[in-house]
Amino acid sequence: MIWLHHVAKLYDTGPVALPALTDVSFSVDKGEFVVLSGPSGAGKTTLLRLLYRDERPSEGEIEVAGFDLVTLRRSRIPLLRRSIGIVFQDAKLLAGRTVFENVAFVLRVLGTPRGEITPRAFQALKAVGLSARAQAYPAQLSQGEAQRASLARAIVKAPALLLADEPTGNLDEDMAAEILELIKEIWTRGTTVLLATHRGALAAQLKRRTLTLRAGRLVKDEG
Amino acid sequence: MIWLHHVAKLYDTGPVALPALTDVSFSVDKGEFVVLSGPSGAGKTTLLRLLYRDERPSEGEIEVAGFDLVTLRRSRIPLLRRSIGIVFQDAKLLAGRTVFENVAFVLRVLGTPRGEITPRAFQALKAVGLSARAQAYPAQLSQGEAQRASLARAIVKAPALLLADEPTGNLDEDMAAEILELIKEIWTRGTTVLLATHRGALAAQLKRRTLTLRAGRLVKDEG
Amino acid sequence: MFSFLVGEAVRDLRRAGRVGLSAVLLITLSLAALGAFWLVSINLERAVTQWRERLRVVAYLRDEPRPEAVAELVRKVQAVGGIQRVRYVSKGEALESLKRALGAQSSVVDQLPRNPLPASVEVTPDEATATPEGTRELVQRLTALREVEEVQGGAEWVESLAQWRRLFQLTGLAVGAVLALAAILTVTTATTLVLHARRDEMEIMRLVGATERVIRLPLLLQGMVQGLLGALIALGGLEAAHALLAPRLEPLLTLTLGLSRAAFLSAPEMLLLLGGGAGLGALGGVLAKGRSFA
Amino acid sequence: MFSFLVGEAVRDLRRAGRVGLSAVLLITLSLAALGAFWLVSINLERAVTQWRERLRVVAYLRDEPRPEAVAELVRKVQAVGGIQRVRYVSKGEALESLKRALGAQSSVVDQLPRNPLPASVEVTPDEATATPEGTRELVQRLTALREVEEVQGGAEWVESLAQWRRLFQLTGLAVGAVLALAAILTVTTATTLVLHARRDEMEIMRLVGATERVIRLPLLLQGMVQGLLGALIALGGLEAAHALLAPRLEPLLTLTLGLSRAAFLSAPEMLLLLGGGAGLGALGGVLAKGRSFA
Ligand SMILES: Nc1ncnc2c1ncn2[C@@H]1O[C@H](COP(=O)(O)OP(=O)(O)OP(=O)(O)O)[C@@H](O)[C@H]1O
Ligand SMILES: Nc1ncnc2c1ncn2[C@@H]1O[C@H](COP(=O)(O)OP(=O)(O)OP(=O)(O)O)[C@@H](O)[C@H]1O
Ligand SMILES: [Mg+2]
Ligand SMILES: [Mg+2]
Repeated sequence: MIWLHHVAKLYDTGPVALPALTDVSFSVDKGEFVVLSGPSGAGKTTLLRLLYRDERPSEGEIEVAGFDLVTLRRSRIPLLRRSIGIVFQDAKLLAGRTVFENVAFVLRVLGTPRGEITPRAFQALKAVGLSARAQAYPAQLSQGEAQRASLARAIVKAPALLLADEPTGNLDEDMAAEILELIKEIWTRGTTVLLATHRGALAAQLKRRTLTLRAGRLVKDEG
Repeated sequence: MIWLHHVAKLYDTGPVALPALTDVSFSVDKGEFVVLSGPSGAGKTTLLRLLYRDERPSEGEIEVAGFDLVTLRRSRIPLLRRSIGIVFQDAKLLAGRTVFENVAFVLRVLGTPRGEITPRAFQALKAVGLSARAQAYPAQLSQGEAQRASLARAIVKAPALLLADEPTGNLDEDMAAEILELIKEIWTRGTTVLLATHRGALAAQLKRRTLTLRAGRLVKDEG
Repeated sequence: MFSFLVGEAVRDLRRAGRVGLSAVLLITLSLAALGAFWLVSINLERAVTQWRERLRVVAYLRDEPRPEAVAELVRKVQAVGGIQRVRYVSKGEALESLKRALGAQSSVVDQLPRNPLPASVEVTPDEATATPEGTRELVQRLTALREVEEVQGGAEWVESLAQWRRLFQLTGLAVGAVLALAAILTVTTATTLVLHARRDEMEIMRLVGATERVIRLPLLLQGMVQGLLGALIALGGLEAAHALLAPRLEPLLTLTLGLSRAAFLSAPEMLLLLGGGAGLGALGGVLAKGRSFA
Repeated sequence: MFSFLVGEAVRDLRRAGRVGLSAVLLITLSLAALGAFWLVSINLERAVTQWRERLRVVAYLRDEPRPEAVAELVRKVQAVGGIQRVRYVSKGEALESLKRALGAQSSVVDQLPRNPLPASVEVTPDEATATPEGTRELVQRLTALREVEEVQGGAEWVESLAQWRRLFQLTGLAVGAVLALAAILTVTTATTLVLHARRDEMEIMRLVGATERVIRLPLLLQGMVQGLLGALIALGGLEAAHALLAPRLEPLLTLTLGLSRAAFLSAPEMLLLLGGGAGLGALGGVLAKGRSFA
């Protein structure tokens, strides 16, 4: 499902080009549940952005869901992204639309039949415990609620691959446990999951294969 | 320093007006270190927003740093905010300015003498471990780095009151511990601190007076 | 999918809000000005054509020909070339028209012992010859005729006419270019506004797998709607202005330009204006770049 | 603090980027059009003044007065009121000017047995009387004089002149209003753009304790700079156009309007245009509301 070969990423920021990732290679099989761990600034979000082709690697090769991301044409990027569900660390909700419309939007973009959209969107909101706030606008949500809305949007299309960037960062312990349960459930239904977190304890508690980044290098791959 | 008397906050969201806070009363003395704890959506951010007059209470009275927030005139709001340092849960950095400029901006707005601005801003960035990223723009920061920049901006003016909304939410354990140390240090130098967090463990670990919110009500005040 | 795109376009229009309204108004102003210029241009063209029709060169004759020789003379004059029409004016007719021209002082004519005016032929040059050079050559050719004593008129009048037309064409081109520029700038600005209000959204849309078509088409549509709306209002305003002003202006027009009525745009011309508005709006919608903001 | 505000204004200008440029260009166009209209207006006013100067009413006399009685007659005519100047035209002078007017056909005059033209006085109405009604009354008063046989001229010509001026004033008001509207819309739109690009920042600035003055003043400044820049370019363009076109136009102006040269704006008028541009820009900067976006 995911395959990286000697990937490096340098951000071009004027005089000093910072290496955000250096020589990263690993692969994730279809149906795996992998945790991406590492301290703040280690490069977790950068790695995920490479996977959904928001950034291109400075070096190396990447393949995701059958797409070769180095040679992928711009016009075909939407195709790649449609097979991936993404929970953004900062939620990234459409500000002018309600929570419900945010979730339904993904289905409309995919050309889902009209009749299916509303029930499926509500089902996803119910799964993350947000059906009561469906008509709220993003600015009216607490940070935890925004994160759950982002998760609902990611899972509503039942993607082949789920990339979750710190999906419990803004949630209290109880809510975090619930959300992790939910992600596990989605995984058991066949979705490949890559979950990034800076909380070592959380990574340990999940008892799954864990990739550990430190200053842009993959220092551990175990479990 | 802070005094609330039967405060309630209802957000006006169309047909259903949600009570985000109900009958909250407490006071914080000058020089105290108080933790505000509660699950996601409990009303922590809402309570802080009332304290820096970003929102007005639907009911009740509030006094902060000698200002009566119910009768405070619009033109005097900047005066209130200048005596408060705020770490926003979502960082809220000025997107068009570097990290350094973001921190220096506060000093310029306050009319700090030119010569003092640069050294003081760099000192604050050093305290949060961000001096190496001083010239980066907010979009070039990891979430943890953004949160630290927000903290640097809050403390650079040595405020009388520090409101910190989940200041370690996007940080790994080591970094979080460091930041909490830093906040404690600021507190020992005389700043009153109100720190909001949804992590019960963190609240317990701080061993300070803890106010606990649940569904908008103050259910505990102990320690 | 179509209803989705239209829905997004409507959302964009709403999003533009007060500024969208400004945009439509600015487009209206631009197109109204363009239309007004066009209208004036059409009427001036008509006047120019009429003037050219009225352009005369008068050849005074040495002697008044005998009535039966007039037809022969006219044929001879016609033969010099570049002539549309020839009219013979006898001595008597010449005196009559002088009398008419003198008006209050016409008593002068009655006191003349004999008719001092020569007979003449009034020559109307054809379209190709109605230029300063053409007329000058025509005058030379007419002067060369044995029957002709002196040739008058034409050249300077045509010179001045040609100068007016040149000036008019220049002004027209300048005004047209400036207004077209203004209109395009306006639509682009308005669409950039919408785009900017939408920039974060577009980024997020791309991230969740929306194609460029889904993202861009609504922009084009809202630009087109703005342009069309502007064109419609402009056309309405022009019609109203024409209906209101034309009756008041016509006496003046007759006096100065010799036009009996002020024409309005024809149906195809109106359609062209509407189509131009929509096209301009769509162009603005496509050209706008949200990226111009730091 | 001042350098800080100016720095923020410059940042705002940069932020507006390509759209700010469009805004300046649109302001330029608006002000150039306004300026051009003003220029035409100034010259038309001059022409109108000249025409009014030239407006004449001619009173034909029953008999030619003896030379020593002319002064007395002129005084008498002057006494009817509403008169600026009176000029006596003898029978001989009248024949001379007829001869000049006839041009090629002047030989007619030489063959007259005696001078059939009457002596007359040419009366120039004063400013207040140079209206259709005023002239009509003047004609009546002149006709009442014993020495006067018939009074001609004035009324219709003034009527038509007044009509032209009315039309001109109407057009001027309409064009001026429309362009002012366009200019204000443009600046407001441009500033709204800047404001929108800045909206999040303004929110954050308020949150960290910046006063409204620090937040708003740079906006006003950048609007003013845009307006001033637009006005400067417009003025430059107008000067260039005037320098280029005036020499070519002057023969035509002389022919049609009787003006020997096309005047440009005076220094105070230019300053007014610049000040107007700056003021307009500042107004746009103050009026703009970022809130109009949903
Ligand atoms: N667009 C960018 N331009 C320049 N540098 C960047 C950019 N994005 C990230 N960086 C830098 O790359 C490094 C890795 O950032 P990244 O966001 O991947 O960290 P992270 O592991 O997700 O951290 P966190 O847990 O705090 O979110 C950081 O030092 C960051 O400042
Ligand atoms: N502007 C708003 N309009 C309407 N409702 C709002 C608004 N802001 C917050 N709310 C609602 O009020 C409740 C409390 O929100 P608040 O942001 O204070 O929670 P919180 O304790 O900070 O949660 P978190 O830990 O997730 O940040 C939530 O249900 C939220 O949806
Ligand atoms: Mg990250
Ligand atoms: Mg919160």
